[in-house]
Amino acid sequence: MRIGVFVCHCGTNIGGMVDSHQVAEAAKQFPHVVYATDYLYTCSEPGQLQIQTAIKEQSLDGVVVAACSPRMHENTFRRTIERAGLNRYMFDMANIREHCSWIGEDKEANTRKATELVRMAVAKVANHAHLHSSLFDVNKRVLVLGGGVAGMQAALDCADGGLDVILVEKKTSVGGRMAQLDKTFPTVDCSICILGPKMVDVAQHDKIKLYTYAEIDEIKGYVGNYTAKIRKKAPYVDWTKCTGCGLCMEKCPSKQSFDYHNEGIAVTTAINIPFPQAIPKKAKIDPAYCRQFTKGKCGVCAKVCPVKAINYEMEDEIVTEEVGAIIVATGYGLLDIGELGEYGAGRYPDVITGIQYERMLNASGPTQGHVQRPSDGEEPKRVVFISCAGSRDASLGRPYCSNFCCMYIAKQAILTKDHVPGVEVYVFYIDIRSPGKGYEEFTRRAQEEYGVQYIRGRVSRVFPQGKRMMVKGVDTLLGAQMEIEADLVVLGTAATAAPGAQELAEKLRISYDGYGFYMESHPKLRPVETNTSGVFLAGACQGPKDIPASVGQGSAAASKVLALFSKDQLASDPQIALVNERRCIGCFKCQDTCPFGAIEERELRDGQKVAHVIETVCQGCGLCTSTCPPGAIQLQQCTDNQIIAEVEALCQAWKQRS
Amino acid sequence: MKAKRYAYYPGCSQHGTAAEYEVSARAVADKLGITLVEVEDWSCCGSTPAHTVDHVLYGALAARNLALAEQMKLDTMVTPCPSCLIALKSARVMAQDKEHLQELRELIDLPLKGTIEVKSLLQVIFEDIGLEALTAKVKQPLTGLTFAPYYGCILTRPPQLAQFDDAENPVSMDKIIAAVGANAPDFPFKTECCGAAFGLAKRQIVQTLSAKVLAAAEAIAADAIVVACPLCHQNLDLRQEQVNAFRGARSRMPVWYITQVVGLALGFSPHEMGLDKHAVASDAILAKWETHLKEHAQ
Amino acid sequence: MPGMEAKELRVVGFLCNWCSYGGADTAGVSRFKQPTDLRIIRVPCSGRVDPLFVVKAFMEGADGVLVSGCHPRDCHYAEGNFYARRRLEVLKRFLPFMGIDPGRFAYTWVSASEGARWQHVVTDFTAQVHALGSRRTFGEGGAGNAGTR
Amino acid sequence: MPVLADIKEAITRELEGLALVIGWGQGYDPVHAVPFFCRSSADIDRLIWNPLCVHNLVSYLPKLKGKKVGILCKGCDSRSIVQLLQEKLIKREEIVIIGIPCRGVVDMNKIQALINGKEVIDCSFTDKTITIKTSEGKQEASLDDVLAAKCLVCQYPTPIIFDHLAGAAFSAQRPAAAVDAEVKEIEGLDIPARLAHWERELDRCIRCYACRNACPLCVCRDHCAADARDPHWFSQRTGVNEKVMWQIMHALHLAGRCTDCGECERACPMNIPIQRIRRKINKEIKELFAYEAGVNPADTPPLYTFKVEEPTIKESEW
Repeated sequence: MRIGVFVCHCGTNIGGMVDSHQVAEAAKQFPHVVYATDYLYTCSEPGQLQIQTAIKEQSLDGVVVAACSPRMHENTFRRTIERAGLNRYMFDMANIREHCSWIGEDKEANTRKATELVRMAVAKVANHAHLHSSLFDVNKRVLVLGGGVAGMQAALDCADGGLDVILVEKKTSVGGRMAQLDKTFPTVDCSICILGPKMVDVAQHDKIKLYTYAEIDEIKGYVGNYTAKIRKKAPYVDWTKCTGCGLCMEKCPSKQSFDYHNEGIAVTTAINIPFPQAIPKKAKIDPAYCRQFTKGKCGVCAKVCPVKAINYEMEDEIVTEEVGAIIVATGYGLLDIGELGEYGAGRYPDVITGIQYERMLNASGPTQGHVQRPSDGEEPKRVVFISCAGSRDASLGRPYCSNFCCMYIAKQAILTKDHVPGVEVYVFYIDIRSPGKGYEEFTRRAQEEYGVQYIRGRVSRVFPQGKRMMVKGVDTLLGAQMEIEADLVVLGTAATAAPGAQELAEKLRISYDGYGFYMESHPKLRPVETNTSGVFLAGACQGPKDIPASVGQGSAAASKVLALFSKDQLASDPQIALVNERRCIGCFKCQDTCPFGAIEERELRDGQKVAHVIETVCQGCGLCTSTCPPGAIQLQQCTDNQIIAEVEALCQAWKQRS
Repeated sequence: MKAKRYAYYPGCSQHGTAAEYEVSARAVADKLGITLVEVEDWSCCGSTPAHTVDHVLYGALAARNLALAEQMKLDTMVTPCPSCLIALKSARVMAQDKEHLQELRELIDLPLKGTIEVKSLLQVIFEDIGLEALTAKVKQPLTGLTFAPYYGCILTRPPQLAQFDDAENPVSMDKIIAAVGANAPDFPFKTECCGAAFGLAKRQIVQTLSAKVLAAAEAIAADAIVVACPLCHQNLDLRQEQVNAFRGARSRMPVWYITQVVGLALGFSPHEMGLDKHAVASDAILAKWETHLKEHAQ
Repeated sequence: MPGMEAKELRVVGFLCNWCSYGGADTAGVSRFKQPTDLRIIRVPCSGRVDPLFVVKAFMEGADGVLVSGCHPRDCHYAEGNFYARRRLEVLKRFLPFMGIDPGRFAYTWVSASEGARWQHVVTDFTAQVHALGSRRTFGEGGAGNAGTR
Repeated sequence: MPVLADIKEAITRELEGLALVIGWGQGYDPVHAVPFFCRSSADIDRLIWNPLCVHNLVSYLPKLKGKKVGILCKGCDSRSIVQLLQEKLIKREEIVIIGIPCRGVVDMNKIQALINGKEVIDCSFTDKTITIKTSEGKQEASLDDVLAAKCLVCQYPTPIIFDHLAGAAFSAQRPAAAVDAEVKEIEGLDIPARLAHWERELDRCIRCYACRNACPLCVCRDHCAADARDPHWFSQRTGVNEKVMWQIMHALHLAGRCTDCGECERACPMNIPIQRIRRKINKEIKELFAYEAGVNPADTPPLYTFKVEEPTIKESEW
């Protein structure tokens, strides 16, 4: 073979700690290498042109680039060599940046390491084979998980782009967190007034099929051809009949049910429609509170329902949908405030969370927008906000910033001033984070125009003092201990991964970080893609973010899907397992272990049965290859011989070293 | 039931200012089927003064006691004092690091593994004995009495080290108090600092902080404060007159050790529990209890 | 590093592309300094790691071999690391029987976000191999003379 | 009825429906038995059964898939059948198993030592003894002294699976702990001594692959990875590394499958104690997965399945 080696300096990123020139010189001595050079930035246009020129002039049939991680630029360089007429798979990278120059402190050792990594890559390329993709059909339907603002935006954009959309929402109504909010910052728009029309659009769009009160049971398949099993949970109300008239709610005798929409600061009926603008506006029974379920008799709703929609015997229903891509927009959760023992949250009624306060401020909320102390219903004279309640706190395992609390606290402080004449408002903060458009002006207004007192410091304890709450903290600007008596304490609780986020990630085979937020492909350059082809992210499931960012990501994910579906057929990844039929002994151990069911039996003309890989189903994990005793099934681009060649090349280097 | 054996590290207070804590701890342990085997030739745990000077020496002081306890072939060492607890636990964590372990071994010149478990006496009563077994042994429930459970600042902190109860809102003493039949209302100051060792150097700090604890206990109408720490006891009980003078109050708030509370319920007399040794007399609360018991008997 | 010889030893790592290779990248991006002995071979999944690769590396003179994949339940291919865990555990128990020191082979799980963990694993494992020194493999130095060089 | 008569009667009954019956016949002298394919009733009388019938005939079965055959098997051999069934490498309906409860077969090396190169004229057995008549006289020995090592620790004297049982079933007479004795012996050595042990023993290996060819579970046959160029696991160099690599490959390919029949070691012309390599893995598999190969046809070999939580696997604490 004629292999060319291109060693990158990456400016000083590699060049500073690895002698790239020396690596290139050493590479010239390796078997199969006919050309080797080093360059300042191999990924730059001139750097790529250099490769293309060398391929032509030196008649190269294999290329090794020693540079950054292949997870970064493998595809870039594959396209480069393809443009020069080489099969794009006749290529490999030696990672001499992330795995070498950036982590080793000894330039000489780094250079030796880089040289050995190049030698291994050359040995691997010498065993590469030309691979060719085949085309397969794409199912141009998209599944959107989560009917919050990000998911709805994604669904609407996809649907407007002509795609069939399946939108699955866990709750009975779409809307998500934004539907719980009273106003939005920094414009102090009515949240439901700007969200409501979008919810209606989603419900009425003829390209969108909406499943609410539904969850994902199972996802199978691969990009272009996913199969989702969706569990439609039993609402015990036949939604084809329910008109949302609300008569059942009026008559339901179980009036102490937990009110999820109002975050538990109010109670609701066991059969309920969560809020007046709900879409679809359908009732659901909460069996934990319904007397028919807990006591075995009642039946009031069934009697009063004018359309006879109530069905206590209803069971969950599983539906199957076939789609080509999935957008995950499952949002975020909020910290269990029981974790914040020092604030007495959960123990003292007048210590509440921001989202509870939001419901209290809302005109259609349980208090009709009147600010009241939960303990006695009195109007507070002094309200204290505590930001970073659980965020930016390594001791609670959440060192990250929850992103939007500073802004909603400013908004709620302003609204408090608006709602309660003469009220005093204090905000304890660590830093005010207001980097969005118009955000800094907004927090300034809260302080300067509305007279909200901002105290830079943390609160160590909240405890009852008579009828009021004593907030004890520190003012770090004054360097003094502070004690403020408050009537109401509002916590800016940490945003967490949504409950069940990890289980869903496992079904989707996407990664998540240590906090449970989903991992994007690349934090800068591929923010809405995942490492699983055909699965995209939008909104706060990827990390806490505010409404404009979530909407932006919803549209971004939709545009990714539209781009993916702009072709009728997709090229399959040829880096899959391939059976050498002459060597297969037909033991089918590969079939037993394949996680994807990608291996079928094929009968040869002499009647012998051998394994055969279904091209589109194989994901290229190589489990079969390490299972097959005779090595008859080989993962292309990562065959036994290629790995053995890498090990042997390394061994040669070791021998020369000693 | 076979008595469970623990290596016992009393700490210096138990032999001085907290003699009644020692007496009650040993009596209660015995009654609950716990054998406390005092570590022979134990020495200072290092406590606050050492760790402000040199961390490794601080570790070594405590580690010597760990090493001695390890030679006793018992799996757990128990101490009544939270300050000792943190010192011993810190040394144990330090010993998990190979380099530090070597340093410690050289300093104390004893074989050290750093494997022995360290627990507070409170944790042993709460977890190893358990509320159920405790309730079963109660002879005279402390009905009608209200206690303010005061844990102090280091019994549960830092949580990574303490590995016991909730750091910010501990409930173990609350539950023990309830188990012996008394009330333990929500006490917001349960983990605030009393001023601890500042009593000698900066008395005003103790006065300021302890005053708040005492006031908070009065606010919840407690008959007594319950502590599990000799230093807390010293500041709240012995210095109560000083604190009163400082805050212009005439508080006579008894301060009991948790072991005294349990001991009383298990049938020991107030004298046996050393309740007559405190600076603030317990006559009123004991009288109230007696009245209550009589009424109950009728 | 205490007990670490100045001389580099021969250490190979087989890392799954999705988690551990990414974790090693994350460690690099974060500039978490590591010993330079390790050479990484990228495989799609820890399930792709035939235990014989490990044996092969030892036969070719490796002083230490490390395999790292996604944490159980997080496998990009759903199940690969579950199989890997069984195979590698059997291998781990078997290699010492053949005369390969137990400290020379390890398998573990590192996710793509765990750069600091990767640094810790590499540093620890390399130190562990250094503590054992360079390995004499079969046929080197004659039968009666087994031991470290 | 004597066992052999019992065997012959069963074969007589079954032979018509079978392509052949695999049994043992006499070899070139009275102390050697050889595998014998019985195809017609005339062949039946040439079958033998005695402690010289050392071969595990199950090795023939995978190749005969598609034909209906009968097979004679001892207790140990039967585990190989169970394992092959488990892995669907043979079909139950294609085989008729004539099981023979067995008190042990000989170690040919011990017999050779006994006859010491002389011509054998006759060989006979009682329950406890073996008598060999050579050109220079008569040699008598206790059977236990000439039995194969595997028989001295036998845990499955009676076949686990059979259609006909020739003779009366009986349970294991040898202590179970003895199986791992030689493994424990090696485990008692320090690492350099283990290395030296294998270096010494395996250096004798001539890579003839007799161990593989005799193994009833080495079903790859001509496609064995050891002979292949793709994958090319090792070279033809005769270094001890290659020999060790081969033995480890064989052992690992058998992990969770090896039924401890001992054919590998019996077949080894260099008398290398290779069975203990497989036994070590068997021991670990048993400890990890509470699994023994070739005991239950409904099992799945432990390395071809998994549990989400593996309580017995204690991973390194990083």
